[in-house]
Amino acid sequence: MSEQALSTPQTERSPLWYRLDRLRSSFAGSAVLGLLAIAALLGLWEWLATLYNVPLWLVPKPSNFLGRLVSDWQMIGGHAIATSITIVEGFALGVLIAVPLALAIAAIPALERGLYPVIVFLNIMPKTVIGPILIVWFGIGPLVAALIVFLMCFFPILVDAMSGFKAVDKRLFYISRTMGANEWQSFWKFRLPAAMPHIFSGMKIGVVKAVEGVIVAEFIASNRGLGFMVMQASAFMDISLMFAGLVAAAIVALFFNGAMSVAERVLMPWSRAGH
Amino acid sequence: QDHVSVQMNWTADSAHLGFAMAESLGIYDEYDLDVEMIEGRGSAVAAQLVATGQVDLGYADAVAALNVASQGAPIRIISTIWKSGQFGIQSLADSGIEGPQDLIGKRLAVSPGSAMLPLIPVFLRANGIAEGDVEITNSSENAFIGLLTSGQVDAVSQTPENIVVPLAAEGIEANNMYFYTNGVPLASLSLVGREDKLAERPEVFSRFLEATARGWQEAMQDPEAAVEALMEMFPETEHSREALLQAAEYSFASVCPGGEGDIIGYTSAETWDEMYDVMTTAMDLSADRPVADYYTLDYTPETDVLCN
Amino acid sequence: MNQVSMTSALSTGQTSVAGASITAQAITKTYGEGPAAFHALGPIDLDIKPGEFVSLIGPSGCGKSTTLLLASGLEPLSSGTLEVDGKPLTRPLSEVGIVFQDHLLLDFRTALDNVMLQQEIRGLDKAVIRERADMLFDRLGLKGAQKKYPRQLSGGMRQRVSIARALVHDPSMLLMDEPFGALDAITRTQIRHDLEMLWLETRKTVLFITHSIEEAVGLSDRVLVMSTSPGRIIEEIKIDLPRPRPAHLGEYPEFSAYAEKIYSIFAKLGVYKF
Amino acid sequence: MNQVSMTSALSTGQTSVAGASITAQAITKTYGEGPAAFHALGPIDLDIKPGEFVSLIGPSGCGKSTTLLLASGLEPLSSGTLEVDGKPLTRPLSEVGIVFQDHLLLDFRTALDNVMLQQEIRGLDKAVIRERADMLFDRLGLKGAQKKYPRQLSGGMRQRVSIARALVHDPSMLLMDEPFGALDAITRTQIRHDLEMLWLETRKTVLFITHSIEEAVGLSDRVLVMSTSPGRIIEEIKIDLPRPRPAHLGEYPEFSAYAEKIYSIFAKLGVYKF
Amino acid sequence: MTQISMLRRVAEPALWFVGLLVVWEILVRGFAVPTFILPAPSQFLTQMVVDYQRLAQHGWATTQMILIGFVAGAVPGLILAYLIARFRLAEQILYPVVVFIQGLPKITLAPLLLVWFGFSDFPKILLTALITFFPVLVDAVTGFRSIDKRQYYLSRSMGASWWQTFSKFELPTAAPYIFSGFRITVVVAVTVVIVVEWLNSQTGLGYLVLRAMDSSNTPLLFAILFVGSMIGVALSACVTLAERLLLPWKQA
Ligand SMILES: Nc1ncnc2c1ncn2[C@@H]1O[C@H](COP(=O)(O)OP(=O)(O)OP(=O)(O)O)[C@@H](O)[C@H]1O
Ligand SMILES: Nc1ncnc2c1ncn2[C@@H]1O[C@H](COP(=O)(O)OP(=O)(O)OP(=O)(O)O)[C@@H](O)[C@H]1O
Ligand SMILES: NC(=[NH2+])NCCC[C@H](N)C(=O)O
Ligand SMILES: [Mg+2]
Ligand SMILES: [Mg+2]
Repeated sequence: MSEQALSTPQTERSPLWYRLDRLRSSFAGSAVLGLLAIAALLGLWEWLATLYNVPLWLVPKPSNFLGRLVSDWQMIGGHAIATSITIVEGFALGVLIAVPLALAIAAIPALERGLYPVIVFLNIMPKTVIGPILIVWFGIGPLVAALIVFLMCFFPILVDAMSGFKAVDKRLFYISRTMGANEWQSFWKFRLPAAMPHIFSGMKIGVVKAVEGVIVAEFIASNRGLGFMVMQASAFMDISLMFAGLVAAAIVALFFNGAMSVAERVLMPWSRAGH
Repeated sequence: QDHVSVQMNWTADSAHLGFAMAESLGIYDEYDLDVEMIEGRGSAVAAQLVATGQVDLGYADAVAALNVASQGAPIRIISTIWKSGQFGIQSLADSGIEGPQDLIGKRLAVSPGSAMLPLIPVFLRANGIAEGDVEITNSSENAFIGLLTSGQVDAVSQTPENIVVPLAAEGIEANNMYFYTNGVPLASLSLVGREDKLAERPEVFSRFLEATARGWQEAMQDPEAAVEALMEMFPETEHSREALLQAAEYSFASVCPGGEGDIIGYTSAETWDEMYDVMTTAMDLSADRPVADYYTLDYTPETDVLCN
Repeated sequence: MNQVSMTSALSTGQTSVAGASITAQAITKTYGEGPAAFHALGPIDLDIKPGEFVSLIGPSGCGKSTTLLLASGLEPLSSGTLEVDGKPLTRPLSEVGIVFQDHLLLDFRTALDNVMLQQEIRGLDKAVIRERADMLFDRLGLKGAQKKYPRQLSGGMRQRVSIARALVHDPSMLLMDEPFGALDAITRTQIRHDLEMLWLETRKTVLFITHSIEEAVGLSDRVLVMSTSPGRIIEEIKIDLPRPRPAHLGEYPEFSAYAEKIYSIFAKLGVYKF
Repeated sequence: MNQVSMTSALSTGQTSVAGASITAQAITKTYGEGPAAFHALGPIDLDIKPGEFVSLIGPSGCGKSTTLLLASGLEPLSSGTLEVDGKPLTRPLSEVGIVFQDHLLLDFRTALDNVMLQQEIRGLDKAVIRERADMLFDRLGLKGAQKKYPRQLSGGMRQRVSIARALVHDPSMLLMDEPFGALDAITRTQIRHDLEMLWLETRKTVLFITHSIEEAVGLSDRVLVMSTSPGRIIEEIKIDLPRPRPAHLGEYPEFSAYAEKIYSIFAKLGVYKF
Repeated sequence: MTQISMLRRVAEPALWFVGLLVVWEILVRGFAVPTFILPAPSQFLTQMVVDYQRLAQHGWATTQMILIGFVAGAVPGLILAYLIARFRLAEQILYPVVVFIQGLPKITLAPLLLVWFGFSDFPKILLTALITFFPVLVDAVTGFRSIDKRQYYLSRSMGASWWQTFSKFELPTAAPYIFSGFRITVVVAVTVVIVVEWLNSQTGLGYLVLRAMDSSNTPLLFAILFVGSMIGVALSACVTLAERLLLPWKQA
């Protein structure tokens, strides 16, 4: 029967396994391509630096600082972990505060007219200036670093979550209300998933801002972390360690971004289905 | 007139009184020089800008300049204006910190990435203090005054101009303890030039050094006039007259650490050898090149300009 | 296909809670405000008795969907008064099953999850509702569509999922906006019959919006005919036909008489051109 | 309402360019891949002659919309061959007017701008198309809806806007996916008639998808009946009735015979349960 | 009607600001916070009046830099976003590179850029653009991806060219997302420009910040930041206004 012949071959594997498998293969695929692209970028840099014989004190070559990344991996890794922990703390705080606040602002127009400009206003204060004040208030310690990270990543998440909540098709509320959903349910089952694509893009921006923020935070107040290490290196004019630190920070950013993509695929399966 | 551009280490402050005085008294004119002072962002940047050839001279901390030079930048120090180090440790007067030993068991704030960072271990070792005996915390220097006054730290490491002077303005008395006088005998703000540019117009730079030294000499004689000159040359400066005047004392002390008769801007070869020794043994500076590669006395003025 | 009839799938033993009543006086709806305001409906009166099956029929754009939104409390009235079970409606009805004209499925839930939402939100017994959902899926020809996302479904399938969602929790009142619009003729007749059987058994109040004269006459106790926009009710027709009504209504002269009557009202509205 | 008939609004003087032909052999469509693959259609053959009016009728979900997407070149075939005017279809047809099942209006354009998109993209004369658009709006009962955004329109109005969009540029071929689904009975009959008149005048090739047996028989030269999913063509019925065909087809026995035939095919598919 | 809402639009945030400043003033006075830690609003507002000329002049320099940096960041952001959203290969190759570059703490490069290019505008614009383009990029990617794939049926059946598909289908669909990226970027840009000027400039508010910090003049410091924040609020309002004008269907 031609119908039989045409129907797809039956596989033993369950759809769940298949989903995981596809996720893995495509994710690994992108990772490899991405790393190749970055390698190409660094290669170009190395080649140009060698070609024009650029001295170390002006621009280090990738071979200089990548070498440090390898030889000092234990020390750099330790700092990277400290940095990552601060990122997680500050970022989690950012999400936990920005998303509900965005919901409130999106739901209450008066808040958008009044509170939002104030948030914009406060957000503009450069963290390098706010930081020292925070230190004096909260003492030198990991708290201040996490707070600065929070301040950095909070705003993008807020703005995107706001537009996410506002973009939710008003008619979805028709359904939620006729089901008698309470506020919590209508948030959890309607608004949040519907706003999810926006929130995820806010979080993707936020996580990268968090990396930026953590470095600034560690410049300002900390005894460990990549930002601290970079600053130490610059004090000792160790340019190759400095760049190794920068690259390590970028790798941390890549890692968190990758984690974000995985979270997106897992939490928003519908965005991948079909078409 | 010969044009000379000078990349300053920072925005205008008491470290530039001599240059302003030379300009305002017409000394540079007298030496047929057209001097351009460019405000900057740190000694390392100034040294690097010299190395890239964007300016004729740089005004940079000797330690930073040597570090840049040791990485292969073709630059040399031609004159040490601040012959003693600018950095030290500051604490409130009532903290009881008088000498290095008093730091034991105290909290000291340091700014990560700052120029004093490499000096602190040297300072501690020279005074027989183990690194663990002082609790060092890292904090942005902009928080120092707040940290000191709120009692969160006992001491900070900065320049007295940046700590003692502003605290005095708030009516709070504070002490300063220089590294230089406590076992770290390193020169500080110096004039740096690029080898090829130096070779091109040797006599111009020579004149510049002499004029500058005379500027400092005049400044020390009339600090008020020097402050006035500075404020005229850099009208954008935020520093108050009083603050500059107070800071001038520290500045002049650095120019003439040897007191009366000291030669302005001149560090002898022997002293250079000593400094190099400290930097290569205690501070990780690579020793593969002789110290003579890093400085030159060729441009030192014929006639010494002396402190008074 | 599963041979269990929808009726049995839907009545869960508990026999016939009579439905609610809906009474509206001079309600109107104006969308927007200022110069952009658009008077979309009314004034109209409604008087739907408990357990009655009432259809609303009228030209496209006359305000049928708007009427449904007002009656369910989902859109505020612009004027007039509206009572459900004798009490003024202050918030959206929830003891109700609604089929919206554009199905309004949640993109981010599979077909089954869209239906199970009723259970999740109302906190009903999961196993019971799941069983009912499965039966409805079977009955509505949605077998195998459970795990598909709305955008992987055909137009008609989406509509059927939304019908399942409106029925799964066995509501005491049904509001349906052109629920059978995208179904093929056969399924349509089938489901019409199933709905009638269900209604006979449980006597819920039903407000049914349709374009199809056949459907209106085939299902209703009463048909309300609306004028062109802004819609008003221009005719009320009691359908005195025995129930259950046959599949091929066209073959019965009593039916044709009613249909003809509605046709002629529409024709008077000036819709016909040929 | 404007009394100009749609026919005259649509034929811009240029008399009847014969339409294109569509020939398909053993085409199939499978959505997705791997274990998630879903075989949605076929294999089916099509042989639509230039100027022919062919309807596709079948149960919901059988693959009618899919067939339209394949025939227009918008979705790639999974297997089989497809030729339009004798040439293999390598890219989407563009000399065509398509009414999609879910109207696909752009949210961010007003009704009129949605229709004028055809002019903008095809670079047609603005004044001419604008005039045709206005006439179509009148004719389709959309007067006054020009400046409304899709979400401000009723369900039926959205569908009519998408019909206007498919006709405004006077295409040589029409592909219509349940275009009259959300219209009321009267408007539906009216537009059906208008479409027939238009077709008689210009003889474009039309592939018409519908659930309505009445519409299929009332309009087509040929009706293709599809089986349940994955759809295959199980019957081809030539409709030998004079044109233009009357409004109330139900009253004509020739019509009833054809309708009955299709009903019985459907019934054989096992859709009926009562 | 509109007048009332206009009034509200101005009055409501103004009220919030006044409230904020009053609380601030009370706290500073109540806890006797020394000026060099946190000045009271009365202090820096006075400073603002005294220094209005300088603040205006440097504020204008900063505003220009923000606008240039914003454009320099947003345009490449949009282009890259389109490529990333449309072409899987571009996504796989470009996106990691973008995140990588974004993850580099570029502020650290400010002194290096100063060494390479001196005190010119180029490094400032480059840094601002590098730091600001990411939000636009990410939101635009989400926006371009949010288009219902079936809209392509429509565009292709009309024979739309690439440009027509982009300008008439994709761009309007993505526009609300892009604007949300703009809302973020314009605010981030203010901060970035101030920090960049602080590290690498002879003009602008950031440069004034440096001066204020050097002389421990906290009232001036906060006066500068207040001006910077007002610029940010104003630019943010401009984006909102532009969104209203350009995306009328969101209002309807
Ligand atoms: N993008 C898709 N991905 C997966 N499956 C799909 C997709 N589109 C359609 N299908 C499936 O293909 C089958 C045929 O769909 P199609 O839309 O062609 O049906 P149809 O005959 O038009 O139905 P209806 O009359 O309800 O519109 C359905 O079972 C549907 O679930
Ligand atoms: N949100 C809205 N804003 C403005 N006008 C609206 C809105 N919703 C509906 N309208 C207008 O109100 C009128 C009635 O719309 P409604 O949806 O109630 O019609 P309907 O009778 O359900 O039509 P259909 O049979 O086509 O679904 C229409 O003219 C429509 O354009
Ligand atoms: N406020 C300050 N950070 N001042 C630092 C002064 C710069 C220092 N004198 C140097 O040579 O690098
Ligand atoms: Mg409707
Ligand atoms: Mg279909």
